[in-house]
Amino acid sequence: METDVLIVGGGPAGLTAACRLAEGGAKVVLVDEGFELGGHMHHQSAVVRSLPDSYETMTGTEFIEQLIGRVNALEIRQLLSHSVVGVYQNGDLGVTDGNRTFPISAGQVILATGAAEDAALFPGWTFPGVMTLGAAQLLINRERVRPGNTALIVGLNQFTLEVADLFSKENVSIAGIIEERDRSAVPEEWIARIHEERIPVYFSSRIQAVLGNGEVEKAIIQTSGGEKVMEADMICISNGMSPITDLAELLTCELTYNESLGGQVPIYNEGFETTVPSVFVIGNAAGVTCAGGLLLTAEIAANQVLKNLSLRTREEYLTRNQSLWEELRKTENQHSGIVHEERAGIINESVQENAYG
Amino acid sequence: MSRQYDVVVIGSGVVGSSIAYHLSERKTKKVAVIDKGFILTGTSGSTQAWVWVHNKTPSWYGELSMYSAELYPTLKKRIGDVEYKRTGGIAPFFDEKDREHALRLAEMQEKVGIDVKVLTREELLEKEPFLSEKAAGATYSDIDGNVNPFRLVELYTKAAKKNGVDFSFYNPVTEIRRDKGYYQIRTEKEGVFTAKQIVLAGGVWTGELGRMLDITIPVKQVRGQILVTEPLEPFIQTTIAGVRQAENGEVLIGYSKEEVGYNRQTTLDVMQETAGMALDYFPVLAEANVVRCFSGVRVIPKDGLPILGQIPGMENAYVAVTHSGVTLSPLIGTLMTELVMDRETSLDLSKMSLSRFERSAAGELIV
Amino acid sequence: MDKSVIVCKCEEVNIDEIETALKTGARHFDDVKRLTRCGMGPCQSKLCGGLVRRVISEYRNVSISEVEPPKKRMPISMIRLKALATDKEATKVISVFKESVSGVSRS
Amino acid sequence: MVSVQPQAYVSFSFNGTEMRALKGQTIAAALLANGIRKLGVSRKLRQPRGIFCHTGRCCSCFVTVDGIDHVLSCMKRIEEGMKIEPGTSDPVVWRSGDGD
Repeated sequence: METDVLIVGGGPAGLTAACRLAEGGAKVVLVDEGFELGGHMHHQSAVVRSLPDSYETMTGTEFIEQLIGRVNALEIRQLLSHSVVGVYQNGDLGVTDGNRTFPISAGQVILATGAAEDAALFPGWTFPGVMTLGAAQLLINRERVRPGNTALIVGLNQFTLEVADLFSKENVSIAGIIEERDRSAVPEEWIARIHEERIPVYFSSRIQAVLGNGEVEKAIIQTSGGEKVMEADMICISNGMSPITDLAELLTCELTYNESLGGQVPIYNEGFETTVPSVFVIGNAAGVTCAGGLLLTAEIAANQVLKNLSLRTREEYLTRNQSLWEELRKTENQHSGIVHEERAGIINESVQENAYG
Repeated sequence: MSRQYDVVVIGSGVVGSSIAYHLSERKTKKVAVIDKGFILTGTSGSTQAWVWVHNKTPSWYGELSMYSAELYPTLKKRIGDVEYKRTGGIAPFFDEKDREHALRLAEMQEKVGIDVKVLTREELLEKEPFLSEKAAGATYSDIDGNVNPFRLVELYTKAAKKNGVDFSFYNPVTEIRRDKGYYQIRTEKEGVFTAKQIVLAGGVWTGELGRMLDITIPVKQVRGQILVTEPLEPFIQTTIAGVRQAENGEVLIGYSKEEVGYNRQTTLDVMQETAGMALDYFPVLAEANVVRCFSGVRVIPKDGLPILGQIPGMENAYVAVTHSGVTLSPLIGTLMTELVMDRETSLDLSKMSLSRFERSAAGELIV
Repeated sequence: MDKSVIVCKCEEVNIDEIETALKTGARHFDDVKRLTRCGMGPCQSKLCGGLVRRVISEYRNVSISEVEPPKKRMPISMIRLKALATDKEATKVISVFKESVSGVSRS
Repeated sequence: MVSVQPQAYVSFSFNGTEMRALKGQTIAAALLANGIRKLGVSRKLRQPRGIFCHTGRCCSCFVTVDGIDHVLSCMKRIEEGMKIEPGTSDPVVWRSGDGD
């Protein structure tokens, strides 16, 4: 199979890039290993807080449905339930549908592989009933199954607040939130919101043991005030996310470690092109960010890909690049944990020359 | 400040660590091993790990491999369980016309004492019921088997450490000089090591070590890619050339050769070919999941045969570099220890001398 | 933390086993992997990569960025042999038998 | 059960017991909806395993589907008539393996 652009990952970033590129006249193939498009955001029943100003207020699900509508209206080849297996010697990507493996030859490749939720270590974390908070959210919103009756959540952050709302709506009670950090390290605003919901939060605490007959029934937690036994049939881990970089690594893109971007992350230039020419990385795969950040990184990369394909002039490209970065800076400073300088920090100068020279 | 040793072995792969272990068993010399990485970061950590004898040619090479394989059963008592299994080894052929070649091989190996049987299809399928019926026959020998290379190198190293050998990891050698009868080995991280005797056992990087001493050690790098399946119920009984089942049920598949220098990337091209080969051999593997693919860069001396012995014209400097390091490691450790300690060996090493390449360049015929 | 806590879920390697490997001089994820099998199972370190690196960094008292992450390998996710196999003629994969035969005719 | 609009149901079996699930659900979710959380056992210690990430990455939710082992139950939709068995099919051989 041959195409101008191959996009790996059909989440918000991949879909946004696909739309822009197809609208700009590029031939696009979009691969996703799931059986539907949309990525994690598809199951976000909460309002998306960080959309750029041009968007109206809507939930993640609504947003994604709209985006999928746009993709479906365009001539974009969608390969769902297809996974990228690896890379051929000539640089083509190998894709499988589970029955056969075939190459896709693309002039430009965009990695929109997203981020994965981090696990957390505690005795018993491997037992049934312990899952990521994202899995619990997905089970409720997409699969229409209640993952448990009473949850303990490990980790207090923005995502915890979002899913706590969902749990209360769906009658999943929350026995408590266990946070390793000291109270002073957690924003007051989050604590206030959790108090409103009357959910107990245990700071400076950790899970000491998970009890049950081969699945979660109780947990012993170690709090500053001593041990406490809690009844819960589900323990949800909300421990942050890390960019998914498997394919970037196989493509020999150089990576660096950056705590605020979520860990290992490919090095890229101001068009989100990696150290491997014509391979781009966008969305959470380029550093875990807010929803607005996902879309804007995609817009920036699409802008450069269109220029690379001679579908956009250098002048158009430059003007647009500048305004998009301005918007990204604004959005991320306001909504994501990313100090914007961190992105600039991983932008590789040699890559810049490569791209602009 | 310089560190003083009687012997410094450069390289902690299966060959270097075996030499260090065997030297340390004498408990008379102070030995150090220096490695640019850690144990198993190189070829020894990325091998199919057959202990393979029966179709090694020329015959003297097969014979050497046989002697080494004979040392494996006692290794367990000396260094611990390296998970050596003498399973018998099978090299199948798919064309009946190849039987004639197989018979010639068997005849040739018999002369040096290697018992090779040529199996009919029925005999083959009796030994390996899941093998494809397309196989026409195979060569087979009881002597072949396999080992766990991770345990092997780990346990050589552990035993050597116990006997007082010092290991310096993540410490590339940058320069080797000879000064007043001693070797000065400059390293990147830990300064200079001084030794009376040195052994170059850098595997695939031995050529580079040779250059530090102004000698040519003609080795090439040949990449092999291997697929590994998820653990499966044991269904392969023997060690089959190209496909073997490890102790934990994983099946290791592959026999590819590419000369791409030190590049250890794997490629989907070769993975697909290898998967095809696996199904040709064992159609029952169709639904087995492939979990990973790894590649190793084999070191292959220019003529394919081991380079073992003293470096010509360079007193107290030795080289041990060979393909099939796993098979040959117990024997190489033994012979090199004899050479370094006693200056004579129980087997004649002259065929394996580095000097053969000079002679060959000068037009002398070597066999 | 309790040293018996499993870090690699697939191969069930615990903190103690990882630290034992580190005692021998292992520094990076792949060093530990070759000695303990952590990260060698079906998920290929997708889940435990970060966890193991953290255990290593704490033991060695260095920042996580100094602990090399596991080398990523193909296939990115598990694949059935039949789906991976190709009809393409094998060019790089050779038969050991054929190789030994060429040795016979050489000598 | 979470409130849903009426949808089509599919029938399947788990360990020989007939069960019903919403059409479109993953195998993992279909089992969870029927109260099944232990999807299989781990390879070495034979400890129970269940849904962890539900994104196809963690490999803790293996089941056997119509005789095929090691299917990621979070990445495949339940279908009418599927015969699901728990993921307990790993061989009981356990030693450290080989190869990088």
